[in-house]
Amino acid sequence: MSETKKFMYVNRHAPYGTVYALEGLEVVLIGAAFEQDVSMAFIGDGVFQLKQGQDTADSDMKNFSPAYRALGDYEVNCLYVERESLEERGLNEDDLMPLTWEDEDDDWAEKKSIHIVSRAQLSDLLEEQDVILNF
Amino acid sequence: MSETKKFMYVNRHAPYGTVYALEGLEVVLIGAAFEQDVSMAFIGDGVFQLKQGQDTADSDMKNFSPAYRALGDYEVNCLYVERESLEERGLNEDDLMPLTWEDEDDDWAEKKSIHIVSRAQLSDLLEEQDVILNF
Amino acid sequence: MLHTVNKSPHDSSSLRTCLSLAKPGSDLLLIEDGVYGALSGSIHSDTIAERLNSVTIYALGPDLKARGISEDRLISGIKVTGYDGFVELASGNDKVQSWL
Amino acid sequence: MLHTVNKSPHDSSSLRTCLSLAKPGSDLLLIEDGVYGALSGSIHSDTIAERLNSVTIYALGPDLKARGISEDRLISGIKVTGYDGFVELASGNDKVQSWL
Amino acid sequence: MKFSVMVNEGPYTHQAADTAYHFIDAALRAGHEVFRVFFYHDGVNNGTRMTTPPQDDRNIVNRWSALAVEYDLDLVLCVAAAQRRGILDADEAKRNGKDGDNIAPGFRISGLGQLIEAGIQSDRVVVFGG
Amino acid sequence: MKFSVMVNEGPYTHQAADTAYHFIDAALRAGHEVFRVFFYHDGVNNGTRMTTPPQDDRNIVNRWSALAVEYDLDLVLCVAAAQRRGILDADEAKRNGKDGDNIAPGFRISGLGQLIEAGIQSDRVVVFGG
Repeated sequence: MSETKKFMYVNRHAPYGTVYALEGLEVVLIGAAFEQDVSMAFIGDGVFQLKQGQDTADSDMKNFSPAYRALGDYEVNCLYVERESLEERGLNEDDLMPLTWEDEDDDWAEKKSIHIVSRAQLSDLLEEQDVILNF
Repeated sequence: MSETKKFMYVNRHAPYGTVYALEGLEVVLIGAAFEQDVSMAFIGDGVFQLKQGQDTADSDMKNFSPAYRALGDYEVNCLYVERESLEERGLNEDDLMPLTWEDEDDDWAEKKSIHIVSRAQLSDLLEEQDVILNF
Repeated sequence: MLHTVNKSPHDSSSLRTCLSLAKPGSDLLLIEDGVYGALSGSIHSDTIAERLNSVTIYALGPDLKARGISEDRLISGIKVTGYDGFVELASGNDKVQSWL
Repeated sequence: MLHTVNKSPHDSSSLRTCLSLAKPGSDLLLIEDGVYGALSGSIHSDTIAERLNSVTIYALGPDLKARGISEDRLISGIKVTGYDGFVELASGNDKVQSWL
Repeated sequence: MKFSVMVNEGPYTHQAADTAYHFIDAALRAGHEVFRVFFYHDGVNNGTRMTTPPQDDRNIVNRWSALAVEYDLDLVLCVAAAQRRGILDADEAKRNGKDGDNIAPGFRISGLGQLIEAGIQSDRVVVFGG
Repeated sequence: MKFSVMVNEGPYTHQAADTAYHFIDAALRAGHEVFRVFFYHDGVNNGTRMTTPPQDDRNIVNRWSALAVEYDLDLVLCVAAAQRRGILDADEAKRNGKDGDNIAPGFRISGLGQLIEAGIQSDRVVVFGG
């Protein structure tokens, strides 16, 4: 496959209450092998997926939050989080997991994967995509 | 079974988009055989279940709205519709199917099954129930 | 870009979120329970009507009909289309964003 | 009467509908994604906090913990309970209304 | 106290199946009786033995089956909901001309009357859904 | 134009399976190509032959199977999603030690890569869900 497309995975569901976040993440991890231009957007309750400190010991569900930390190793390093969605929910950037990736082209410097963007910026990003998959 | 309980079926989902309205109605029809004190409440998007003129010919789904008209024959004749829910949705009583039942104790007089009630009245009705099932 | 919304605006945030991110010139197609957003006289009607000068809003006819909503009850300016029209909107726009 | 809400107040109308119908003296238990309604500092927090003088509001601890919400982030006055507490609330009230 | 529980969503897809399980487990451990667990809507998908979740995740179907053995629980799948979703026991398979069944151990298929009866017989009915 | 479609909800429970069907049918009748239909989340429940809907209702599973024959459609159930929900073909049944399978005619089970490939190969991807 010679073509490279811009794929965006749009996440709008909170984790655990429904399976969309978990199964959405599984698509992203598999999709990473296809060497497309990949990003993720977190809008609305989707921002809760990145909340720090998730612990499912007492509810006996599968804690899949560590998998977000692995995204950098899969070269998925553009996670756009809508600022307005965070604010409406009483959250800020410090509430989110500190996700990073190592930039091969910059002497493996460790860089942040999460980018807090405005609603207007996110609207622009959506327009730039070739394929949008919604979870 | 000697005991008679007050059962209320609370309907909060629109028809067709999801199966809750259809499968909820199936419970009511089966439940009618148990000779309990039965009523239905329509709150929020549940009021759309009673909209007149449903026609699924073009979408090839099962039109189950005629079954509401049969409720009177099953002695299910207390359908409480929240007035505020209708108003918020741009509907009024005339938009609803004209459901009726025949009162055996009143010389088989035809009476309305649908009662438009205020939020406060509905709140009282919920408190009076023994069993509430939610669809 | 074509946006689709399949949830009632009274029950879900999907339509609100869609309208907050849809750019002027976009198409929006209301399908399934999303067609309740096309009803005039609801508490959401004014907000939706205001967007009609920048976004072209369609409602899926078979879904309106299933729900007993006649065309004279729609917010003025909303267009009605069928499955064929849905396909045309999806092919005529460069991509589709489904606000599930 | 015990009310349960299992949906996020940001995505669904369930909590709003519940609070519009819950009588003074009721218990309300937030479970699953409903526990996001217990977070302080959100656009819904004030509305929820105002009801704490008439309705006793609980949030299910295991669901808060799964979602990474520590107790110091909750609206002041909301109580945290576990599955055992859920059973006690369900048996201690005369009935349960689940706002799904 | 005598509880009955209604489960309206499938396993994994919605947390409702988890919450219902933990509620019932806690009620039984507290000495309460659980008269019946009635699975409706997609809840009937809790009762298929064909499920194979990932090895690092809980097995929701097996968890129900084990609880049924431990407490002699009555786990009922609604027949109408099960037919729409392809959940069958041997009798249903024969009746509908299907070449196999998929019901999990500890579950049985029966009619909606079982839900109404549960409402009549129980002190409390608690609904878990999506 | 080349479309691919993603179906994320089960039949009957959500209308998404109906809308996806009518969209695909309309696209094919208009002369478009449908490269692949990928069933994810509860969408995999569209692909079980054990379903028996009421006689006065549409048969959603059979409708997919018939469309697959008519247009040589590629109907793919995601293997990971199918395992969580108890949908199996003969190979999967053997691999997971199950005593039967339930996949409907015209469907096949494969990996998530099939979805990504559909995104790469198609002019448009349209997602239908709940």
